[in-house]
Amino acid sequence: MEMLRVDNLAVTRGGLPVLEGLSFTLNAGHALVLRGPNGIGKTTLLRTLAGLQPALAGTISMPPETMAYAAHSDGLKATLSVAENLHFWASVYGTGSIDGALDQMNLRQLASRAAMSLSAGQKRRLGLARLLVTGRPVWVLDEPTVSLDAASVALFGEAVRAHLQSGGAALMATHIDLGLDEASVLDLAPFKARAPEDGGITGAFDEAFG
Amino acid sequence: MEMLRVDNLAVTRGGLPVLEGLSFTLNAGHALVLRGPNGIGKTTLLRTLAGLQPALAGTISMPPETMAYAAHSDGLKATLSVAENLHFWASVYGTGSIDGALDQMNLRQLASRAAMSLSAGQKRRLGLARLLVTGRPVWVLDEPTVSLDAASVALFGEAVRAHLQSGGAALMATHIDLGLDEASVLDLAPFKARAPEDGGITGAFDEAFG
Amino acid sequence: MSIWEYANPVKFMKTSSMVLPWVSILSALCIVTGLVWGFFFTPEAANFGSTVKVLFVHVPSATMAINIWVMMLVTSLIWLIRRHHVSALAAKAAAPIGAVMTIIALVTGAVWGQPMWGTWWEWDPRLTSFLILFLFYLGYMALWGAIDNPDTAADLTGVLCLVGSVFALLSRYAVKFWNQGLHQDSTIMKVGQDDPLDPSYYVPLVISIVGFVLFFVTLLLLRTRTEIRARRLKALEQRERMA
Amino acid sequence: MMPELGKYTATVLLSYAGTLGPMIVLLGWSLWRGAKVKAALAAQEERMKKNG
Amino acid sequence: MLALLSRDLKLAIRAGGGFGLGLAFFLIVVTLVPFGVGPEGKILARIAPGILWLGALLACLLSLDRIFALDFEDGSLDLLATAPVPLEGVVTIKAIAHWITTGLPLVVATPVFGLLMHLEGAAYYWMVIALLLGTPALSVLGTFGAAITVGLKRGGLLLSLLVLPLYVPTLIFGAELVRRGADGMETQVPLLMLAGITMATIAVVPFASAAAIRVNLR
Amino acid sequence: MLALLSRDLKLAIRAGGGFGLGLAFFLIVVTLVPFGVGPEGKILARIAPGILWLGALLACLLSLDRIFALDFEDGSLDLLATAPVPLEGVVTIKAIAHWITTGLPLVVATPVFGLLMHLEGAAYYWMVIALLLGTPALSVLGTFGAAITVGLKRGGLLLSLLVLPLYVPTLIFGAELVRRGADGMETQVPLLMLAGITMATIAVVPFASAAAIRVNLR
Ligand code: HEM
Ligand SMILES: Nc1ncnc2c1ncn2[C@@H]1O[C@H](COP(=O)(O)OP(=O)(O)OP(=O)(O)O)[C@@H](O)[C@H]1O
Ligand SMILES: Nc1ncnc2c1ncn2[C@@H]1O[C@H](COP(=O)(O)OP(=O)(O)OP(=O)(O)O)[C@@H](O)[C@H]1O
Ligand SMILES: [Mg+2]
Ligand SMILES: [Mg+2]
Repeated sequence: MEMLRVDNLAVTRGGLPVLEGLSFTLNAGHALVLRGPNGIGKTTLLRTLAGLQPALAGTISMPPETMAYAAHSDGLKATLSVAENLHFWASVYGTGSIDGALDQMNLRQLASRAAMSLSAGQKRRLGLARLLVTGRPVWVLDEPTVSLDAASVALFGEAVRAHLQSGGAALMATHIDLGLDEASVLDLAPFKARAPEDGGITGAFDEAFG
Repeated sequence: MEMLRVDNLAVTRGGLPVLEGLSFTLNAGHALVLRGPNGIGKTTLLRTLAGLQPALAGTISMPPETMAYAAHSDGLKATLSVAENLHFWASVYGTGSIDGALDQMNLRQLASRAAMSLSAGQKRRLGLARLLVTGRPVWVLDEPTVSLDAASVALFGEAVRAHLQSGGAALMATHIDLGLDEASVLDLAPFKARAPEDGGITGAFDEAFG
Repeated sequence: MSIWEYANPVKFMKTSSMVLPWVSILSALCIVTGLVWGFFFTPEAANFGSTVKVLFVHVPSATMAINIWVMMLVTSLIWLIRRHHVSALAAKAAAPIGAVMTIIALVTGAVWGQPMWGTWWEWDPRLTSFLILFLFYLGYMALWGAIDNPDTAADLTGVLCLVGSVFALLSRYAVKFWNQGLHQDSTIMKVGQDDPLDPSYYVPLVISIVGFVLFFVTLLLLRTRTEIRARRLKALEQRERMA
Repeated sequence: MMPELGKYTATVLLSYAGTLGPMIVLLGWSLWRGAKVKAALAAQEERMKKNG
Repeated sequence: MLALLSRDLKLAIRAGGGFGLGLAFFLIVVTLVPFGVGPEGKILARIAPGILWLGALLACLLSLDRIFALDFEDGSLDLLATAPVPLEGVVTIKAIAHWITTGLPLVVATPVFGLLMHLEGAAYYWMVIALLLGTPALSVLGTFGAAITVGLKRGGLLLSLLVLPLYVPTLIFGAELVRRGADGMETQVPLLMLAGITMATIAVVPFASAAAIRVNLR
Repeated sequence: MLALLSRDLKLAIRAGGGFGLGLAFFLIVVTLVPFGVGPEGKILARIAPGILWLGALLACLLSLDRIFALDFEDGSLDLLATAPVPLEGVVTIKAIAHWITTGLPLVVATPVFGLLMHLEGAAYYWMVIALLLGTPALSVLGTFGAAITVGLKRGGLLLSLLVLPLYVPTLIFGAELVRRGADGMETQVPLLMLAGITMATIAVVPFASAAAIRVNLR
């Protein structure tokens, strides 16, 4: 069953179009990996899907309250402990316990550590654990595996697979291969926005210049 | 010729030992890649080598003013342009022009962009370009390829190779493979600090307890 | 055709370029007439002596200072509601003019106050609330300067202008209350209002007020055109970089 | 033909100077910036036409 | 919502005496004033209400810039904006947390500071009431300023430039209330105005703040 | 070194009117005071020097916390510490940059603000001298405070807490200098003290600041 449908979407960054004519659908139990060189617009696209910025054109249809977004930065509070950080998000999303998350991301023995005292990879793992406590079916992830070691990447792959099996879906931008066979890959290069002269979509101000 | 020698080094983080009994040497024209799971102590080790924190035990011998350090965060000024950011570091290190760096990291067409308006990977590339303008022979890099796309990683590999050929040396912590055949790998796992009772080195505080 | 067509930059550029020369000439005429008349050909007033001549620069500037903020409020609203870029840019262009008018009113007032009240500055309600208006101008311009994404800046300054206006009004009443509360002897500024001015002052005053208004319009058109061009330039540069 | 301003000469002159001065500065600044931006835009459009 | 409140309070405390700091700053300002204006009791008593109010304003101001800045920098603001809580709610909570950590302590501690400033009799009582009624508005308006300047580096000064003018009415009526109360004049008008302004602010401003944040996150 | 200075100034300006802001804030404080203490010229004139000094202190204070915080957050402090420039030098440069962006404008603009506060005759001249001699000390001490609190989240208030007490001597002698100057009493003692304090501070404090930063970076 369909979780997210995007129709001929155009996204802007800093006032001018970055990607255009983008259409895809994401079904339950499936994962879609966004590929593309640095600066093509992955983050921008994901932020738009997350509703953080308005789309320039096209439609995004997704049932309300289904999406959990994880950005480049994990939104951890340095002075709170790992457990406290997770508890906070758990109660924001109104889901109960954090034990499952702690175990899946193997953060048990770090649970009482202040987030500030975690290493880069440990932080990242905590950031991913956050996803698990949201209990949302659609995951939108921006480079989730940054600075994870091989073991942790595998761990993450497991988590995603489990999520998909339980009827969830995932949309993620990465540069590395996660070894997810359920995942289909979408290369963004072809959707790079063209200049208006070559029939590309026009950004806010060009429009005004009509 | 020898650029950096480390003898039976022990490093601490947050007051307790993280790595111990670490010894290695780094020769001109060679690269040493530090491997190890998240949290083993790569960042801590590199910070110690960079002189940002004192070593708990052991010696670090390296000619003065030979080392350039690049951390998890690139130290870019959001409101300064790419060129301005580089110029600043160039003049701090008293090296002249930034053109070489711009070209090697292929930042030419971004030169006049404010760093704030770069994508994650573009930022990272700028951070690496900084190394080139330091003109230092020994590079100490902490996860240099984070959030770089394949092309940029290759680009970086090139830069390192060129640096080595020109008689430099590089010490870096990464989780991914750079395809550098000059590089020898050092796995840190064996050097994980043991608890004092099993003969591990004692942290500042235990010591005080004699 | 609806008035909103002028909100299209191209249309605006066309129209403004046609209007601009005439407005500028007119404003020059009015200002010169008004001020020359006021300066050279007005009799001394009983209670003001020759300082009455200050009236012709002080009142217009003060009036403009207040009304320009009102105009900014309107244009900001238009932007926030109908998202016409020109409107936002007009507000941006107007702010410095308003600030300068405020400064002029402050300076002339202070200079005038020296002989009249024996002090450069008095914490009189009107003066004080005027000073506060100046603060709002400063904040507004500072905010425009601090944000580099134009649309973001337009939105935020718009919101600030809204909230600011409300509090500017509030402050005006607060200040009145505050200073009556300290029964401080009322200033001569009442003169202006209660007894209708003698025509020999009235006519040149009106002329120079009109002159100031036209001067504002001239600058506004000029600066808005500049802002539009600057915005266009920014967009082009960005696209070039992207390509 | 300077009018007789009596003991208030300074006051009146100052106030007029304090008015015209800022106005002229503002006008000059606006014109200058207008010219600058116009030129820059022209150059930019020129370049982009050339580059295609 | 409550989770957010408790988190913010926890953070404020962990970050080194959330409650203490505002007070301490207030104390310092109050103690500095005599150095500045000279120690005569008469003058001090005369300007006491004003100075206390100024102290409150500034103590408030100094803690403002971090209301959203931290959450913005570490990305939690993005996540909160995508979380199932209305941004207006978040903003209000933030304001409440800020008031609890800065406004409330001031109100409680005023009598003590009053002593230092030779505040006399009735003035005490009115000072407390005035601050109690006024400080919430300060926090809410502060949140608005913080929302507008979030993401701007070096927001501190700009923030105060935007916010302080908004504080003027509160300050005037607040100080006036105390002065009149002290002189035994009728206090109804300033009292009502003060309360009114606070109410209106609390009711309306959060929407503006939320809008500002949305814009800033784009 | 010069590169660092020019970079900091550039940043200050880019971040939205580096120079203007301090002034604007100063202006606001000066405007708010009468609302607090009432508009009578006599009283205002009496407390003017003190208030102006307080204003300067606070304008300084509000811009302090970002002196190192930004460089720390984006990692450039780490890099500067490993760069071939003495940390003491970096600290001094930072202080200079801060003074240029906040202290200097205040000194220049004081006469105008003096008007608002009904400052009379000789006081002007002394006010300017006092600020000119005093403000550098404020910036240097501020840098020290910033160095100690760098890395602490929500440093704003804590910072002011640490720094304000250090400002007391400057404030006392500064205000005293102006008061005496205005009353035509002999001004040598406060003048010398003020100058002395500033000199000593500039000479010694940077080393402390540098040490503090080294510790904070560990
Ligand atoms: C810094 C000092 C002063 C400031 C900021 C100031 C400000 C103002 C303002 C805001 C207005 C109202 C304009 C309007 O509502 O359209 C005004 C009008 C006026 N002012 Fe002043 N003023 C100052 C000093 C003086 C002095 C010293 C005098 C004469 C002794 C004076 C005489 C007048 C008169 C006659 C009017 C026009 C009457 C009216 O519009 O109500 N002003 N001034
Ligand atoms: N604030 C901004 N103003 C203007 N352009 C911007 C801004 N932020 C990003 N950009 C540009 O928008 C484009 C898309 O950026 P985005 O971060 O989405 O790329 P990305 O695909 O996420 O790259 P990466 O893989 O490095 O994260 C890039 O070319 C970037 O330079
Ligand atoms: N401030 C701190 N206090 C106490 N322990 C800390 C602190 N910072 C880090 N640690 C711990 O020190 C160990 C080493 O951290 P470090 O950042 O060096 O690991 P790393 O090898 O860089 O990991 P990664 O590959 O994820 O970057 C980790 O176990 C981490 O939890
Ligand atoms: Mg990205
Ligand atoms: Mg690390």
